[in-house]
Amino acid sequence: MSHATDESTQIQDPDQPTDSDQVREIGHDEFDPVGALALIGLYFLILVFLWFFMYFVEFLGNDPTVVSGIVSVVTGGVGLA
Amino acid sequence: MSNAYIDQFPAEAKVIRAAFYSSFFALALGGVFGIIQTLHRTGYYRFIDSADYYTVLTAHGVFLVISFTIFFLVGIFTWAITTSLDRGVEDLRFTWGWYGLMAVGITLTGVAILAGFTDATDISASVLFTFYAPLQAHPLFYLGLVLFVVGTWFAGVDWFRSWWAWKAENPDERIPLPAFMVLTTMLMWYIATLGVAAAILLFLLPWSLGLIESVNPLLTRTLFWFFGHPVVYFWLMPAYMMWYVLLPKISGGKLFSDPLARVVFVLFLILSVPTGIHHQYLDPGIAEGFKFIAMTNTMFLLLPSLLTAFTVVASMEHGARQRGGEGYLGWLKALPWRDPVFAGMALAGLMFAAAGFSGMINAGMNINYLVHNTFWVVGHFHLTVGTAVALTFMAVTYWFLPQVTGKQLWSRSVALGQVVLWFVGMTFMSNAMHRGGLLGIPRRTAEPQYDGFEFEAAVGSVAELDAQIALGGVLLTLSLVLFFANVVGTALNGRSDDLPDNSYAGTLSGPEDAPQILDNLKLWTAIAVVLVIFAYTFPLLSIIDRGGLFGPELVELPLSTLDLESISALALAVEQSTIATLETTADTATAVIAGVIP
Amino acid sequence: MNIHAYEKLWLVAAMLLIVGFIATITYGSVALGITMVGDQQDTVEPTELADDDRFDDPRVEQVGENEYEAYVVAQTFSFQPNPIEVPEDSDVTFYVTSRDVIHSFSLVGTNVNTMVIPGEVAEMTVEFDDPAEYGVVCNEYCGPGHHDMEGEVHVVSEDEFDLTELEADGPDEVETGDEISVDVTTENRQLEAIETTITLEIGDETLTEDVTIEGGETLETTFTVDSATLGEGDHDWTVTVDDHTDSGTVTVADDLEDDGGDDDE
Amino acid sequence: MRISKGGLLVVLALLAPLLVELRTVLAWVNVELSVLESAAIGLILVVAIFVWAFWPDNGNDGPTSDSSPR
Repeated sequence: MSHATDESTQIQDPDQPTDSDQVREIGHDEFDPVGALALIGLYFLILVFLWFFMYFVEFLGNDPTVVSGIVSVVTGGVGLA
Repeated sequence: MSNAYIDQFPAEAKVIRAAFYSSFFALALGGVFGIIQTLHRTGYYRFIDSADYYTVLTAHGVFLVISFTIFFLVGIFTWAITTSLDRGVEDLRFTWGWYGLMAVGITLTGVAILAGFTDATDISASVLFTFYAPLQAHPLFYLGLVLFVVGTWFAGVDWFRSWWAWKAENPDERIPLPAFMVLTTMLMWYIATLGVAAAILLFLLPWSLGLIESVNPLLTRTLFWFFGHPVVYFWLMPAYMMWYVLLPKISGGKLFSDPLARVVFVLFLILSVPTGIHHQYLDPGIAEGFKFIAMTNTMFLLLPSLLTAFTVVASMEHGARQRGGEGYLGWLKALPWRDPVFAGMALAGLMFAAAGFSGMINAGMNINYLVHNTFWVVGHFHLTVGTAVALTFMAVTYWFLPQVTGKQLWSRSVALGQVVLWFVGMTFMSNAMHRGGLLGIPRRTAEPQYDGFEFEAAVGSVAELDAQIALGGVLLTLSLVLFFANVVGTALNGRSDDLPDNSYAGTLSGPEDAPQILDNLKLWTAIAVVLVIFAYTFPLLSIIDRGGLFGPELVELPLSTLDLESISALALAVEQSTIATLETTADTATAVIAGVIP
Repeated sequence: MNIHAYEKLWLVAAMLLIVGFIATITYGSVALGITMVGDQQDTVEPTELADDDRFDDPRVEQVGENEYEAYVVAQTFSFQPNPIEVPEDSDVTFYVTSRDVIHSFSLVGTNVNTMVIPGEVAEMTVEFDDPAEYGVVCNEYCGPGHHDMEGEVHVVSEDEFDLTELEADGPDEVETGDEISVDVTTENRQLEAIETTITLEIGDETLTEDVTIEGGETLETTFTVDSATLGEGDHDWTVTVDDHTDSGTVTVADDLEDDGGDDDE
Repeated sequence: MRISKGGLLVVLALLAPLLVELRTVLAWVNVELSVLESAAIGLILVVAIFVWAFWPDNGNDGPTSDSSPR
């Protein structure tokens, strides 16, 4: 248990009215947030999948799209000439 | 005798209570207009004219995203400063002064908007939350907004004064985390509001008064978004603060990392403002290069939110494991789901994860063609400000109300039902909005049904989407009713001596792990200003160069007709709004008195 | 600073995500040529669009083989022209501006979407393939009639598409025996010459003329009919060129005196 | 009971987004569900969760790894 990392605010109180269900004290060095890593990894995969889906399926599949006008200007000029 | 906030800071508790009640009043109004427009737009129940829909929409937007959010913010920021610095405000009259200024300001704006429903006056301001010129509102609308924003500036001054005084007495201490969050957020706000202040004071207000002929619509629009994007972080930062300093405690644990929390707020300070042009990806008159720069900044602004996601989840996990949770995901069951404060914040955070995704799409430059100004965007911000922020605020209200009133919460079960109902209602509503947006259904329209064509749904039908939205709206309204029942029920309770102490979460990795430089607010402000100058100087100069400072001659569309000859009408309006303000103040005072007397 | 290993991992993943997003967008811009509405066009005076040679007459013009330009004006609460008609397999550049407040011009169910800001001209080049009909909405609130603001873009097949403008003008009344002259003005706004037939139907008479109109040219034709063969009374006439028609009515009378005609008997 | 009442309420709430999105996801693999069918599936799931929640805890694990009820 490393209490050195406890916060330094003045009103830190050891009373824990909402922590009455606490069954153990876990200090900084003993805590590996594997659960957070698992959840956030899941979120990461969802984000990557949905990004590709949105960009390549929903967006590019939503033809027509605004494209570069340069080509048209060139050929347009030729056509007029 | 308990050690609740009201016992520590009785005078400040009154201010916070007044701010909360103002916030809830705006929430009630905004909610009423919300259900009216939901039922109108989906065609389930229409009793207003479609032309009045936009007045309803303006009121819904302004009351919820300006008054509800910001009044709540000043409440919890005052709590955060006084609690974390452990000192009362420097001058209580000054504190009541900025609160009064905000109240008067929003009342003037509110009167200008609501007057649009009646023909008795020619005052109206159905210009929506964005008030793009050449749509023109009554001067009262702009004036009120200015006063309100100036009120928030003074609120910031108040908090900075507390910090300066505290620093003089504690020269070697790290800034406590909640105070650090307040100060960085306010610095961001000062920079951001320069845009809207310039737009209103230099252009829109003189124009609405007839002092200048015309404005440059692209310029005022760009100045609006200079403010319009960072304002979303102004709503969001108090929610983030709650996730960092309250949620870990409620979960039964400690904040995973104080240093990273500071990094997150510093990143918001420096990156929030130079991103506003991403709301203008489809604006003619702004070069693609400027849009690309805005996109890059916006994408990097995802970083603090992604970091927050990890830190907050890890803090909750710490709580769950201290409560006996086990396994990779099994710990989720050990969290205090019965506690409405926890459940509300956790569900709000979950919705924010989804909102993060639609926000990433919104941040993308060319993919914006797909979603710009569609119903998708409405779905997005009902998840962000409408859930991540609003639901967090409602959830923490269940913790704050006892603290600032000294009374027990009326019903924890009703509170739990309320937050869950909000989550379910918003699921239906925002999901259908996102889907509708992908079909090309526009936002901000009273009747999304056209003569010449129909929207084609990929799955199900547009009618089903409408049904989902209406169902969601009804559930949200029910949820609001439960919320107000709890607020009123609590106010009617007697004074209790058995209240939880006023405290916030401890940290696993504390400020001593954070490099000293993180507390150098001057440095971060300077960097923020430089980034803003980089991101905005050239676009603004280019816009002025193209269209002129005061723009071309315009056909203005006054949504109010200001007859300069009949100044008496204006005087009357001011008088009416003053009376309304006095009434509001009186109401608040009554509420305050009712709260004080046991 | 003390950052947990997992948090460092997430930091790297988050940065990858961000860089990946920017890379995707850049790929769309560079490799796929998706261009943003930008500042390519000079500003215009919204109140003087009537004197602007691009927006005085909102229209579609051909500028090259399969290249078209559409000049569109948005105003409360309509789009001009409406419908906008373009051929299949064409590149169309839209130039959109506003006469009054901020609008948008958005083709429903596509990625064609732009803000329309008074004083600014939005330029968008779009490739249309197959014939289709698209709805156009204004998706920015523009006033109390915003929800009524809609238009249409029709992408029509090559056979059906032309940019021919027809206008015919004839006398209201003639005296029996005089000739009836109908002046027909046919404009070919396409670049290629068109070969077509101009037809005038009046009473039982049908007159035709085969013409060739060069690209961008205007042809004036006059049909003359002897009123005596039609007889007294009202006669409807119709001029037809391809799918375009114009019509009128001429009255043939023996004596025009009662109308104050200048015939002196 | 294997889960607290509050936890049960939250689990049921989380069902809503899953159900709403289920239709869309299934549509990608060409399974078209009507609103009624979705509602029926939802009802079945709700009943299943209730049965699971109120089944006497006999030591066997539920759908997710279980911890001792509090």
